Parts: sequence; C-alpha cells; structure tokens
Amino acid sequence: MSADWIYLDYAATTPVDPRVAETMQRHLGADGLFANPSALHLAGRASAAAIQSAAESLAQLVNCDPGRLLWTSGATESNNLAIQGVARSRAHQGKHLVTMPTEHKAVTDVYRALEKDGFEVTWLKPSPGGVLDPASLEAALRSDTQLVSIMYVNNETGAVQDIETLGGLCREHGVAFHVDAAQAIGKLKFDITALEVDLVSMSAHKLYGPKGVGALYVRKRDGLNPDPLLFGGAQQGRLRPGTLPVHLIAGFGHAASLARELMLDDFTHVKALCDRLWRGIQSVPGLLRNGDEASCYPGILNVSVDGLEGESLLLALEPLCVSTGSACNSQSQEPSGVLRAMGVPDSLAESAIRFSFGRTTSEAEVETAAVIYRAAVSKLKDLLPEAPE
Amino acid sequence: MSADWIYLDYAATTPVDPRVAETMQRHLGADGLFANPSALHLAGRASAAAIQSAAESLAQLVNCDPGRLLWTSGATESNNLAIQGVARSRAHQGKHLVTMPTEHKAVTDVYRALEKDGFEVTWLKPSPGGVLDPASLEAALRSDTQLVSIMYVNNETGAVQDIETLGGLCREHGVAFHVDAAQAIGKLKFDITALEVDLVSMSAHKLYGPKGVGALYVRKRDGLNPDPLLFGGAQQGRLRPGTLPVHLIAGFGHAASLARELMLDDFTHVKALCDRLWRGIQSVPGLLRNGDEASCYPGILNVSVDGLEGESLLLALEPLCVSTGSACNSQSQEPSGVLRAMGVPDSLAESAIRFSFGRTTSEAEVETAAVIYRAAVSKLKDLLPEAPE
Amino acid sequence: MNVDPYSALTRRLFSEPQHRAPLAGEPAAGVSVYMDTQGVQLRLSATATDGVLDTLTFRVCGCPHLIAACEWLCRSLEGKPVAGLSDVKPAAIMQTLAIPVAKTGRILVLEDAAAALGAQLSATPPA
Amino acid sequence: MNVDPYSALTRRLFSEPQHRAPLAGEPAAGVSVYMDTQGVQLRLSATATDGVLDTLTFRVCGCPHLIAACEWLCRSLEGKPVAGLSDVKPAAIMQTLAIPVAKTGRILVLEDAAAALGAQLSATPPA
Ligand SMILES: Cc1ncc(COP(=O)(O)O)c(C=O)c1O
Ligand SMILES: Cc1ncc(COP(=O)(O)O)c(C=O)c1O
Repeated sequence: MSADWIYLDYAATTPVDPRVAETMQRHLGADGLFANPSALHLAGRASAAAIQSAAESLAQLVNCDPGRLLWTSGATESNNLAIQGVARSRAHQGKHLVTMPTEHKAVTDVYRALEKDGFEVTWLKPSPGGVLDPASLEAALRSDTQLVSIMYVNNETGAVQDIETLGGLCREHGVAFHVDAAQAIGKLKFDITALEVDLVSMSAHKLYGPKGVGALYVRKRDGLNPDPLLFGGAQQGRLRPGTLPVHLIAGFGHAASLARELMLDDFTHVKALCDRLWRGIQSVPGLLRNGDEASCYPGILNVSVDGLEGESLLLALEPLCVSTGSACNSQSQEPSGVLRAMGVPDSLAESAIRFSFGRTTSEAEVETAAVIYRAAVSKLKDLLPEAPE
Repeated sequence: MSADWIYLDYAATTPVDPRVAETMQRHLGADGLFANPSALHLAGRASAAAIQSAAESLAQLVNCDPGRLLWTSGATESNNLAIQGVARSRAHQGKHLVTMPTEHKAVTDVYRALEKDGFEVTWLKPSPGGVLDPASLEAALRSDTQLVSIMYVNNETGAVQDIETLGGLCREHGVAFHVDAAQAIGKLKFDITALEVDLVSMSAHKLYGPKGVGALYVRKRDGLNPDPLLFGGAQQGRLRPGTLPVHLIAGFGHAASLARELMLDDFTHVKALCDRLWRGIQSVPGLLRNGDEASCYPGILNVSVDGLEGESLLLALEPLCVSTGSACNSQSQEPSGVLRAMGVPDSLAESAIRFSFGRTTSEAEVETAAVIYRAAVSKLKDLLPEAPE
Repeated sequence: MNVDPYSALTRRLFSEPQHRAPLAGEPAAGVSVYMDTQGVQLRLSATATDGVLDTLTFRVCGCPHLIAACEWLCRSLEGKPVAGLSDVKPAAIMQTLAIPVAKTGRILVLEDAAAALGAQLSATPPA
Repeated sequence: MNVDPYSALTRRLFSEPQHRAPLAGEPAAGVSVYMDTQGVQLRLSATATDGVLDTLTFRVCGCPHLIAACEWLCRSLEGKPVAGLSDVKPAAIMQTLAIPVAKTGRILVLEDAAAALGAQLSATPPA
C-alpha cells in the first residue's frame, strides 16, 4: 500500500518493525504462547514468562524496576490511570493540580474532567518555543498541590521539557510528578531511576510496537497508590484487571529492546531527514517553524504559512500523509490548542502541518515531500483573495 | 509448544485462528494498513475503512447497527464502561442496581466498587443448576432500579441464562439491561435486534481473535448515555478515546466473520468432545458435574470430587491445561464464588476443574484428558487421611 | 463504504480550479463582492453583457468543499443569465458535491456573495 | 526468571510420595496424630525402636507444597532419633523446597503434628 502514499506521520503512529511483528506472531496461534498468563497451568506459566521478559526489556530501556510497570491499553489509558487515579486517591489531602495546555488531549481532557469534579487546575503556559520555564512551575506549587503532569516530548512540535529540573522541584515540594513520555520513549534517553519522576506513561505504537498496548510506571513511594479505573479481578495487583494481551506485551518488549539498540542511529537518521526537509522548504515565503529548533526532538517538524486554510492544505499535499496538529485533533477541525498556547496566532495555527519521520523514512521521500509542499502552498496562495483596501 | 501440553482452557482464552493472524499481519508493517484511523490523510482513511469493515462483520454476527459498537481493550473494560458508565450517568434518577454473584469478576467487582460508592445492589441467586429464575428478577426490580447485569453464558459452568425473558422484564420496567456476552458471542446465536438488551460486552480472544480488544454495544435509546471512563480526544464519540488498534480490530472483525460461518460446526464439535470426556470420567467415584447439563453450553465441562484439594489436583493433572474455576481466580486460591453461589459446598468447590474445548481440540486430546483425570484423582484420593472416629 | 470525506467531483474541482479571479491588483473588468465571515474569505467577480454572465470567477480562503463549490458555481453560471446569481440553491450544491452538513454555513456565504453580486450587476447600467 | 510456583524438588516429592501411611482401616503399628486445621487435614504416623524412628509416614489433604513437605520430612527423619520430630524447622523446609511465605501456616501444621507425634512416642513405654 505504501506505493499509494508517502507516510510522514510517525508521531501519530509508527508501523510495527518486522522483527516485532514476528515476535507477536509467535504469541498468537495454537502452537504459540497464547495462553492466559494468569492461569496456573503450563501454558499459562509460559505466557507469564513471556510477559516477565517483556517487562524486563521495557525496564531496561527506561532503567526502572520491571515490577513497577503496569500494562495498559495505551498511553491514553496510562494517562487517565495516573491522573484520575492519583488525584482521586489523594483528594482528601488537597485538590490542587498543575499541568500545561500544551499537553496531549489524553492529559488535558482528564484535567478538564477533574475540574468539573471540583479539582482546581493551574495551567502553565510555555515560552513561545514551547518549553516550560521551571520558575513558573515553582511559582505554581502550593501546599495543597497533589500532582503535576508535564510531558517529555510534545507530540505536535517535538518540544522537549526539562524533566530533570521539573522533577526535582516536585520532589522538593512533595508533589507527585507524572510524565507523559509517549513521544519520547525509545527516541531520547529516559532514565527513570536517575530522574525524579513518579508516574510515566508509555505507548508501544510510537516506537515500532503494536497499537493497543501501553504501560504506566508507578514509583514505589508512600502516598502513591492510584485508585484503579477498572475493576474485575486480581491481575496486576488489582490496579488494572483484564486478560493480559500476551502478543501485544511481547511485541512491546521486543520493540523496547530494538529501540534501546537503535536509539542513536534512529536519532541521527531523523535529524538528517528533518534538516533536509527544512532546507527544502525554508524559502517558502511566510513560512514559520513552530517550536524552537534548539529545543525540539528532530523527528517532528511543524511549520505554518500565514493565511492558508489547513484542510485545503492537507488535501493539496496528497499523497503525503502528514498531520494538521495531532491526529486526534483531525476530527475536531479547530486550530491546535498546543500552538495557541505557544502564542501562535490562529491565522498561522490554522495552516500548521506536522511532518514526522521515522526509522523507515527515506531521504527520497523527504525530498518529494519538499517539492509537494512548495507546490501546494503556492497553489493555495494563488487562490487567496486580498481584502479590499 | 503444544507438544508440551494439552490445552483444554478455551474458556480462559482461545488461540488466534491462523486466518485471523494473517489479517492482523496485514495491518502491522510499513507496507500494511497501520496508520491512525483518526488521521485525515490517505493512509488514515484506509485504516478507517478497515475499522468500518470490521464493525460491519461484528455487527452481522450479533445483528446490530455497526454504528452502535464501541471498541474497547476487552470485556473487562466493556463491563466497566457499561456498568460504571450507566450507573453514574443515571445516579440522579436512582441508585438501585441488580446483578448476580455468579457473574464474572469483571462484573461483580464493579458492582462491589459501586456499593462502596453508595449504590445499592441486589444480588440474585441462581438455581442449583446455575440458571436465574426470571421471577426472582421481577421481584427485585424497583422504581429506582437503573441497571441490571446478567451474563449470557457463564465462564465457569457454561450455564446459559434466558436473556430473552430477562430482557423483556427489564424493558417493561424501564430498566437498562446489560449482558456480558464474552463467553457467548460466536458460540451461541445472539441477536441484539431481536433481544431486549441495551448494553452487550464482547471480547475477541474468546472467539479465536486477539487478546487486547473487545467491544461494547450501546443501544440508541433515551437515557442511555454512559459516562466515559477515559478522557482524551474525540475518538469514538468521546466515549472511549485513544488510538484505535487497527490490527486488533481487523482481527476481531475477521474472527467474527469466521465465527458466523462456523458457529454450527464449532458447536457440534465441542458438544461431541464434552460428551466424550464426560463418558470417560463419569465413573470416577464421588464425581459431580457443576451446572445442569441441559442448560449449559457444552464447550465447558466443570466437575468436582468431594474432598480433594484443588491446587494439588491441578498439578497432578499436568500436562493438561485446565482451570480451577476461572483463570482470574487462579491467583486468589479461594473456592470459586460462582460455585458457592450455586450452593456447591466448599469441600466440592475446592476441587472443581473446568475443562473447556474449542475449534482446535481433538478427540484424542479429550481421551487422554480422561485418562489423566482418572489417574490424578485416584492418586490424590490414595493420600487422603480419614478423620479418626 | 466510503470514508473519503470528498466526493470524486469535489476532488476534481478542487484540484483544477479554472475560475480563479485576477488579484485585486491585476487588471480586471466587471464588478466584484468580498465577504469575510464564518472563517471564510471570499471574493466573487463577474462581467456581464445584456443580462448574461460573460465571466464568473472567485478567490477564496476556505476548505476544499468551499473551493470546489465556488468552482462548480462559476462553471454552472458562466454564459447563463445574471439572474442565476440570485437563485443559487445551497442544498443542491451540497448534494451534488456531497458536502457534509457541518459545512452548510460556508456554502451559505457563497450563496450570499452570489446574490450580492447579482444585485450589483442588476444595478449597474448595461455596458 | 522462574514463573513455576514449584521447585524441581517439590515437583519430584509431590509426584512420587513414598511415605504414604496405611489408611486408618488398614493394619498399622505404632502411633499416629491427626490434625484438621487451616484447611489442612494431616495424619502423621510412626513406629520407633530404642528412640529411633523405624517408619514415619503421612496422609494429607493439602496443596502440593504441603504434600512435598510431608514426604521430605519423612525421608529426612526415618532412621534418625525420635527427638528429631520435636526439632522440625519450618523455615528450613520452606527454604529447601522453595515454599512461598503465603503457605507458612500449612507448614506450621506439619511442625505441630511432628512435635505432637514426638511427644506421644516419648510418652509411649519402650516396646
Ligand atoms: C504525547 C502523547 N500522549 C498520549 C498519546 C495517546 O497514546 P495512545 O494512542 O497509546 O492512547 C499520544 C498519541 O496518540 C501522544 O502523542
Ligand atoms: C464472562 C466473561 N466476562 C469478562 C471477561 C473478561 O474479558 P477480557 O479478558 O477480554 O477483559 C471474561 C474472560 O476473561 C469472561 O469470561
């Protein structure tokens, strides 16, 4: 099918690495390790061993205790479990929470739901480049603050936050610190043991693993006992019941091992692609790069042209598969909240296009993308009316 | 690996049908339909088409409007969304709920959590055979009753409930009716349009589809607007956000098509296996069959022998992969709540073994199982002490 | 099953708009209206002879459906009586191009612009 | 990484118990204690000569770990002084057989039964 389009939407989701797909295949059929890992019998125990080994692979990637990883259906659920779970379990101690409007909807929408439930949320604005000044976090922390959520890599701009400093501040103030690392795991070094983070959300399908599985790291710490969202049996310490999807977890584990091995190569590769694409389009009149080049993960390049309409631009870009803002925003058709919060005016945010690259992107694809982007912008600009004087 | 054991635990989970595995494979790699179906671009739309087609396959199997199916991570989540979602969204109208202690933990544990939250739950007991007398449901319904959950096929005994009559009663009283059909879909005919059911939980991994994906049917009806459990974007009408796992959903769809085609053959096959196993073990002294033969789905055969200890029996049965009660109970090591609620004394419930059969079970496997079961029982009986007079 | 939000006709009209109006700075004959509302900027321009539209052209900043609708309207009305401009049927356009109802507002802007242009042309003394 | 809840030794002792005591109805020599507690039914029986255990046997309804522990104890103490019965070390058994702590209660039943049997044997006048 890839003959039909050029896929530059790796931040939305990655294809599964063929080696990972092979591992998954071995955990599906009657001759494979498909049994329920909660079962006590031989087949069940073989599945449990596969899960344990996947936990160890993921734990090695992020340097944490494998026993503190919970399997979920994805980062959306991990974020919900972390935020709803901790906020509700600590509500008797205080109801003040802190996050940013530039977080993924799977964070902001949870905080909005908690606001409706009587929690108070402080929304911290980033600098125009998308990065949070630690001083504004420090100013926001109060004696009744229970939880802070700040993502590591932004899914629309690639902006990277200073998790080390932010985590240190939270620890000093005794506040739980949650990091949505869905866009970071396997792409940038992330050392849970070294960092002062309490909860970390991860998703397999951003690092060449399968969709439908994620993880939540929960540090072993007094007062950090999130309430479960789902009830239904003793699995995963009652914090997340349901039959564990062995093939998905085994695939996630394998993807984590590969990411650990390939992280540097992958980074060098996407950096080269990003630079090449930028060189190919930077001369487009009125082009703006959203997010500071210096503080962004180069797997993402987000650009705008003043006054163009986003949906038309997206259609004119076919057969490029790119995103206006995040894929989740695509259904709502309003300018990205992330760019707005960074101070990008609507007339620019409207035309924002996110290119994102990955392990299987070629230089030729990026060259073609530059040609198509220039042509599409010029075609739509040619149609624009001028306001009468 | 199947050389190492004999798998008779299809009620816990089934292997993925090889045809389904092949479909899944086509939705994983860079040359496949792996894109995020929420994305507006070509690749995203191809994924969206795959999801739509899977919804149609599943809808055909259960005869419902495909637009009323929500994708979840499994029946555990479907049950939680149905029960928590409806109970909370209707709490202002009343807080009385009805279910049975013989439901799966993914139902009973949710009702227990709601009890702690101030809801009142009536727990209806079944007959000794495991079946609910509709008169006891009718007697339990009150003007403030909001929701009733009764499963279709029981996961431990195979007991089948009279969903048609029970649904009719709920409809008469204006009460929402939720059916956990995880063990029934694809095995027994289930016609959502003909039945008066409002919410139906399903799981792919009980019908030769993958683990990690389920569905919830929600009838379009006034007052039936479950509150979401997860927040995070516009997917699935905001009721269940998160990137849709295309390969899992496509696999579920294919498994549903196959189930529709093979339902009769599958049924005849497991019925023959069940009869054969029963003939092979029924002469074991003190053997009791849990669940009425006449009202049980024959893919499950649950038997006890008075006075034997369950864990030892399970170990003595190796290399058979069978279950003591449900797989989810295996970690808690206490006698099955289902059997207790049916009035089975603990000394019998203790030794309950659930054999469950499927599409890939052979007659030879069942013959061997009978031999092993007889030997294991006799070995452990030989070790039993007699209480001194 | 069709998950393509654009019909084949919409795609064709979008990708080959032949009725782009000259820019404000470019030499142009005839009359023109400009609207900026509902997130849409639209300019319709026309020349007419003896109550018949010689040219009908547009410039627009809007979604693909609106661009296609503009192109479709220009193709439909050129060579036809000016009166057609006052008789634009949004529902008919939306059906022909399979435009989703959520976008009705934008098509109504086009209807308004056409009507305004028609009124201007009728008010203009014949050339 | 080992997700097998049973050690190799536990498996071996469970699958080949050689110290099954005769049933109550069967002819038996020596003394015997019976305990029914903690969900466990256990009978330990012994014969001794001159303060040395000739036979030590068991019957039990219990989990695999307990069955293995009974067999292990019988194998360990046969041919040894009766006093060994009063000196059973649950912690040592649990370590040797890799028995999970959750099952401590059951192993304590075995300790109690052995001690009671030892006391009985000591109280019995020498044959
Ligand atoms: C930063 C971030 N958080 C959360 C998510 C949601 O992840 P998932 O699709 O695994 O639920 C995504 C991607 O969609 C993301 O980019
Ligand atoms: C009746 C019933 N309901 C719910 C579940 C839970 O399903 P899942 O594993 O898909 O969460 C199961 C099986 O585990 C079941 O048998």
